[in-house]
Amino acid sequence: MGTRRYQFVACLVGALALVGAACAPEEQKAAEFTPGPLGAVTVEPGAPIKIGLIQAISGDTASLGQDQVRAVEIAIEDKGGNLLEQHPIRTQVEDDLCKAEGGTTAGQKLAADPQIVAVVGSSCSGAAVPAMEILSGKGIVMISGSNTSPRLTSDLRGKQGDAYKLGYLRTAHNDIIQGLAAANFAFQKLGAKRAATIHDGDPYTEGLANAFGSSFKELGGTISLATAISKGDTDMRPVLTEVAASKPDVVFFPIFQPEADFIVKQAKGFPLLADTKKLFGADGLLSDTFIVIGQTEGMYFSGPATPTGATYQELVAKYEKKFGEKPIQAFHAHAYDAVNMIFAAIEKSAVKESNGTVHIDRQKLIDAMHATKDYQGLTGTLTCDKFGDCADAKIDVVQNTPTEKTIDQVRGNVLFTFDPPETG
Amino acid sequence: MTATGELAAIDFVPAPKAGPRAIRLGLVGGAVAVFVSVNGMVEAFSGRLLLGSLALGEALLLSVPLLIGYLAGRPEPVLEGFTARRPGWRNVLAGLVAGLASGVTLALFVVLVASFDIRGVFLNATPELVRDGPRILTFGLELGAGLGLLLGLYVALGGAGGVLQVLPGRFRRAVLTALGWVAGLALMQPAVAQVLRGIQQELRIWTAPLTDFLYDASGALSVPGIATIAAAAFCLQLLASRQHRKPVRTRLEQLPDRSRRILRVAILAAVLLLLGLLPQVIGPFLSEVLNIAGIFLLMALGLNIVVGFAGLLDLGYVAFFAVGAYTTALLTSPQSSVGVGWVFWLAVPFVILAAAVSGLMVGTPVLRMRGDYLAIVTLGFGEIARLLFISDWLKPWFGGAQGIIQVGDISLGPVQIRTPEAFFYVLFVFVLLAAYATYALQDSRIGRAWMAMREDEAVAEAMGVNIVTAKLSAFIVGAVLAGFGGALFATKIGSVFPHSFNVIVSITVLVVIIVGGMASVPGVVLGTLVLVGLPELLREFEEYRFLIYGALLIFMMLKRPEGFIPSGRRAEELHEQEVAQDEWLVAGAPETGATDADRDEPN
Amino acid sequence: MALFEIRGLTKDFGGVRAVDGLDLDIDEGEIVSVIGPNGAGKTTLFNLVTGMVTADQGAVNFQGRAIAGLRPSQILALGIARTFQNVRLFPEMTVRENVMVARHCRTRSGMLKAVLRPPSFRREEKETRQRAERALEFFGSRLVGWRFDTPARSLSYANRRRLEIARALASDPKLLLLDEPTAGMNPRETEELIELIRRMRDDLGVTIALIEHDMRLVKGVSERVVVLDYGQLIAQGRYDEVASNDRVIEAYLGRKATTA
Amino acid sequence: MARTNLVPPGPVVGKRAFQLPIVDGFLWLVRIAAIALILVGATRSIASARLSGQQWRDLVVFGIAQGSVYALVALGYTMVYGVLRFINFAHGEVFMIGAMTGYFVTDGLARTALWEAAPFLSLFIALICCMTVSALVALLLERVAYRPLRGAPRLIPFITAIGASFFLQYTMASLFGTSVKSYPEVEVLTGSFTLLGFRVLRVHLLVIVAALVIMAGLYLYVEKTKAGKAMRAVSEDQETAKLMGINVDRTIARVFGVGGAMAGAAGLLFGLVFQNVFFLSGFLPGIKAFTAAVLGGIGNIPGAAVGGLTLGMVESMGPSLVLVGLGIPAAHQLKDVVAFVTLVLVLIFRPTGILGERVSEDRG
Repeated sequence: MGTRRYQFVACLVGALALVGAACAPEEQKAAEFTPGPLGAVTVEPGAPIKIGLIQAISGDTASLGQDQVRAVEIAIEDKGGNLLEQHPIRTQVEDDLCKAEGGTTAGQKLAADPQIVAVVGSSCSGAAVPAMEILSGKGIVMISGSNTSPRLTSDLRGKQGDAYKLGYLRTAHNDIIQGLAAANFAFQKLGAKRAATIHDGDPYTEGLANAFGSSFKELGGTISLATAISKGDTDMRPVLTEVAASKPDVVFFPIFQPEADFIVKQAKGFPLLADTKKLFGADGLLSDTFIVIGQTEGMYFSGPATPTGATYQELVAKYEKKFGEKPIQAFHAHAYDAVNMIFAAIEKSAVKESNGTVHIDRQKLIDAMHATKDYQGLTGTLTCDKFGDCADAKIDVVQNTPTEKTIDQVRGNVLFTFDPPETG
Repeated sequence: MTATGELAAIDFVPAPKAGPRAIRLGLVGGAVAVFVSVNGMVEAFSGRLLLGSLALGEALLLSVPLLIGYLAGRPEPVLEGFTARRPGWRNVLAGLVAGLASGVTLALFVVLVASFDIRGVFLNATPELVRDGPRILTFGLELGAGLGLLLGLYVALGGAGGVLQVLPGRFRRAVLTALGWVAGLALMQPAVAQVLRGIQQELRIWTAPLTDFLYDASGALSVPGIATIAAAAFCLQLLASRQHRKPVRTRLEQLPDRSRRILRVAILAAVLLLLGLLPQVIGPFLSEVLNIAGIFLLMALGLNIVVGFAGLLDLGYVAFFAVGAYTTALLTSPQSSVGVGWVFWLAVPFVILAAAVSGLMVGTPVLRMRGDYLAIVTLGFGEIARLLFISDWLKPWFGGAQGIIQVGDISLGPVQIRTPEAFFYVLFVFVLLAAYATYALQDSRIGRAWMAMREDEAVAEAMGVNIVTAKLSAFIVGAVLAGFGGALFATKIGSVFPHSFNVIVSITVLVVIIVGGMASVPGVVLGTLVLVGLPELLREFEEYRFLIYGALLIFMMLKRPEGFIPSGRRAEELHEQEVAQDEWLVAGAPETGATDADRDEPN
Repeated sequence: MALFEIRGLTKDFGGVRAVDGLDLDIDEGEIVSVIGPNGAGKTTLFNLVTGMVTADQGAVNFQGRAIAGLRPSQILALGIARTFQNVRLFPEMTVRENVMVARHCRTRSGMLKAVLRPPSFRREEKETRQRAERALEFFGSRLVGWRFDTPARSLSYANRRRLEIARALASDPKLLLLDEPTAGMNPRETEELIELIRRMRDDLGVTIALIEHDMRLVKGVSERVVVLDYGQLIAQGRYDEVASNDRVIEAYLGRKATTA
Repeated sequence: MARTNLVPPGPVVGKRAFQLPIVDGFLWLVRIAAIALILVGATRSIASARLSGQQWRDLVVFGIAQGSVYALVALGYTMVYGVLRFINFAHGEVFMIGAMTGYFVTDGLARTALWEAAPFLSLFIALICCMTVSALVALLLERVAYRPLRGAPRLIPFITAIGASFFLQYTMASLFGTSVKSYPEVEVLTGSFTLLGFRVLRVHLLVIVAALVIMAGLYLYVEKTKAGKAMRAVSEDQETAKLMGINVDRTIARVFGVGGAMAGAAGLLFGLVFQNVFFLSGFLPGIKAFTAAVLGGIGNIPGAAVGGLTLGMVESMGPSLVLVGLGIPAAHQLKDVVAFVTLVLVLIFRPTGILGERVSEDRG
């Protein structure tokens, strides 16, 4: 019995060894490429290159994400649908709900797919924090077209943000720049010495109001009152009473609808605030439904500069043709640039085999993204700093005057453009 | 799905004659069909292929006549003492009539949308429904032909619904089961495919051919797949209801004690083994979904004690969740105002402490308030907590709108819990502990005190229950469980933002325990999986999540107020009438005989 | 000294004086019936005694201890248990659990013990269960066996009354207050209950006070009858004495005949 | 026997002994701390002269106006509660549907000549439409969701109401979109005038007067008419009312109808004051009105008025008067905290609300 069993085992080992020997050389050949510390994505010949999208596509911030999803679709079409000649580009869209828990779920879902090369997102900074952590852990590069919180990158003075993670970049401006721009406009152009700020407890509005406040103070102005409301509030008269009592020259409230509607409508009843030229909002309010309100005539808005140039006009035309409406938010061009930066970095860092198999080393991809310098995008000339801020962050301040009827016209009525000084 | 909420109305109409009843049902069905068309559901779901080339939107539209026909074909209620009329052509006719009425209503709507632009008011009455593009409501045909097809399908499906009623009970149940399985497997395609893939990767059981057989490349159930599933479900159900078989539970109870115990251990071991393998098989994303559900489950188990056992309606339960999350964030994040950056486990005792203290703080002022006052006051506490965490005032401590980030991970010795799969095990232990505690407390002095208080506070006090202690302890236990939920939530997400703690969370948890079955642990588990887990999988429904939630809540309360899986004793007799046993007891019937006859079926 | 003394007990309900300066003593081992026309303040008296309603004035002493102002749970712990006129059980709880609740004040274990389940907890739990079952067995075969585990709401009316008495008994009372224990019972069941009440006194040594409208029961069981009208005690004594008392007859038949 | 020692000997007559010294001590501490904080905050606020007398008076008017809207919505909660002892959580949505109807009607009318020519007539038409639609929705709700559950344990219809609330919200969202709908300007309602030193916006005057008229009308309706008597009878005892020949179903439906109409009117007034409505407009005001009803003593019509006004005043004055005085930044962010803390404090002092009677549930 015993010998028989040994014979069998010996045969088996022999057979396996043969098979192994037959297989081994081929594997060696394939393994010429050695992945870096973060691993690599291997794309079989003709297989798609997958890009993940983490965007808010439902709920009350849906337009923010929808806008960027559409821009990415157009960018892929512009690229001809293929990357590295024969690899179709596929996207997978996950909803971040504009919340941290949405960012986690979306991040996990994308991280679970080893074929995801890079991620465009998120829509909201709050969702970005956990998503970055998950994706960074997997070495997946993530670039956002609309995150603006300084915490995600740096304070632009060389101090790393507390949420910063390797592999995160963005084409949107840093809040600090918009705060600086708005403060500069208010202080220098409007000659305001006292400013009041109102936020609504949203991380974005709170961050921006604070950034405005500190810049305004640095310029020599006084913050007469830094106050806040809650989402869902309707009766703004009590808070406006306080604001009026602080005698501001300008009121900066970078909040959203519908609360901002209540503020502008009710401000009319206050002699000190009745002049709409004292009201100053931000990009969240640059929408058709807001500027039609009579009381917004004369109001100022700060926001990322609307791109100019023929290529941008082409994008808008394609957008309108494809989706039946004009771009619904301000960040589609940023997302378009973001995804194109990914394409460029993939093209730069990918290793191609003769049979068409492509290896994309994650570390090299991140390095390639960070190395982006003087990239000619729709939103300007993009150069990434070491913390991932890539934006050519021009901030416009526009005014809604009776001659402007549509949001595009308002966006076009630029009174002031802020081009930030070079940061270190 | 929305249909259910509206349909609930029907049963409370005093039963009219069959004809008018069918028409009435048909009109309600038509209204439902119009509603789901005009509110955009049909269009929103038309992108997802469900069965072969049938999209989810169309399936939704076509399920209406089937359901209405089924309801209309239901035999009329029979008074006691009368013999029921045998089901026959009348039932089918009722179904046909109802289907026709629904179809006509929907057809009128189609004509309306085709001829007028009502989009100025009804935002989702898009031209795609009938005029341009896919023409969903007319199945891509011209108006006339489309209407004809629509009416034909509605009448036919209405009739099919009626035919179901004519089938003998066993066959009807088998058909319904088959329908259910097909619908379920089609809807759950991403999850099912993932599980099959996971089985292949982890257990080395080759499932890929099965996946390819069942599903098309587009993710829809393939035609042979539909046929196989339907046939299998039909046959299995038919076999299961073969003879007059006793429910499994009764048969288990009849086993001798020893074998029952062995069986119980075996089942427990099998379940544990399955659960151990589960996260590996289902992969990180489904594990993540389970983790989300698990955190809600922890909260639901806690709220189950407060509402289900002690009968204290707490609408601000999210406050304790937030306290748990913030305590963890403060103690484990090096970025927080405390900044000690402890490991998770060190923070746990403080989570318990903080939650218990907040439970006391909420519980004490409401001690003397009646149920309804309690609801609004606790709701207020929930909002107070959120607003304080978000406020600029307390920003130096809690980070205000910017929250607290870099919350520490859980570590078990040298192992850091980072992946959703690993987190599942930790969460599972917590849930298991919470479930055990729930059972243990239920069957104890304090549990009985809670239930007595729920049933009648004044009498409970007269029977010696210390109401103050009982109420406060319920609040504390509930708060601690929610605090655990919050702690795990914070470490899972890695950051804490005040926006995560709004009143919707409180209401979701409440809905979970009520729909699942109050005071019943299995009910709460099922409720969480269905109401929290499922929506994560069926992201198509995201936009309509609360609409469906609302309809489901109304429907459940009207039809099954005790929940999916009610707690044991409620299940038995909630719908049953009282029995006056005394007559025959007094008459001297042998007690034991009566008991046996009552409990056991003849062998 | 009497087991139980009431002195000058008074309660107003928004101007209506439900109990008016009442004095009453009950001796250990007595069976006392409290009768009177509707609205005479009988149930209010029970509510006052058990602390469910707070008195405006007066003192209640039990075993020489003042109990007015204590909470109902404390009064039960001292040994006064009651039933309710309109049966108030815990309908969703099982028969056994209903009775076990009454042991709450005689047991100690808290939440920690309930979760950790040490031997002391199991012992106590077992004893509670046995005591509850014994209290139920007092009623013969009516509430035992499979009925232990049925919800209280599925019981018949008479059985609910019995369950309520069993629940009160399980708390080891010295004084048991029964509020219309036979309401809704048929004559045969009433007979049985009379027997039962005697046994409770004789076998368990419980002093019993009961409110009753059924004069058969009053006559059959009580050693002393107390008559209330408009919150005042108008007569007391043996059944025959009271039954022939003019003021009692007047109270029951109406005073129109005499005053108007 | 040892246990009896827990009870202190000696006669305790009259007031019930302290339930548990710690609990009561804690509650007293809360009361004292609250009063102290309010006094300190108010004194410092007024002493700082941050706001002028005129501005304080403005705040009072704002509070009354906001309170009037709360009071109108609170009436619906309180009436239903009074009759059915049930919180119609979906009432806020009935209010929102009223405001939404008001938007569609005024928006339509604003395109006709009638709007300019006869603004009050147009508003009246809008009012009738709003009241009708809201009343119909409330009736439908009662018929479909609540009537079958009458007599069920209290929690059940409450949960149904939460479900109905979501259903109505998202029905409106899915039918009419999630965007914010802007009411047209009403010329006659813009501007303000001064009355007894108080600067009153015209639209506020309209709201206050309308609320007063509607509430007075409702009070008379409930107290004087036969239908009102039937309502009161049903609220006392449904069974007896039925025996007395009152159609309970119809009476309850009428309560919902009247409550819904009030909410519809409140919706239009809300729309006129704030000129905005969207599908979530009913949620927070609904919760606030519910708070107001409880604050005033739920089930009690004057209580709803008192509660509404109190809440409006507290929200308007509270942050400026107390919180700013205590040096709390961004005080208005905490407006709802002030509102709910007030509710808790009032209920600690008076567990059944400001005008609520002490109802003992067990008059055995």
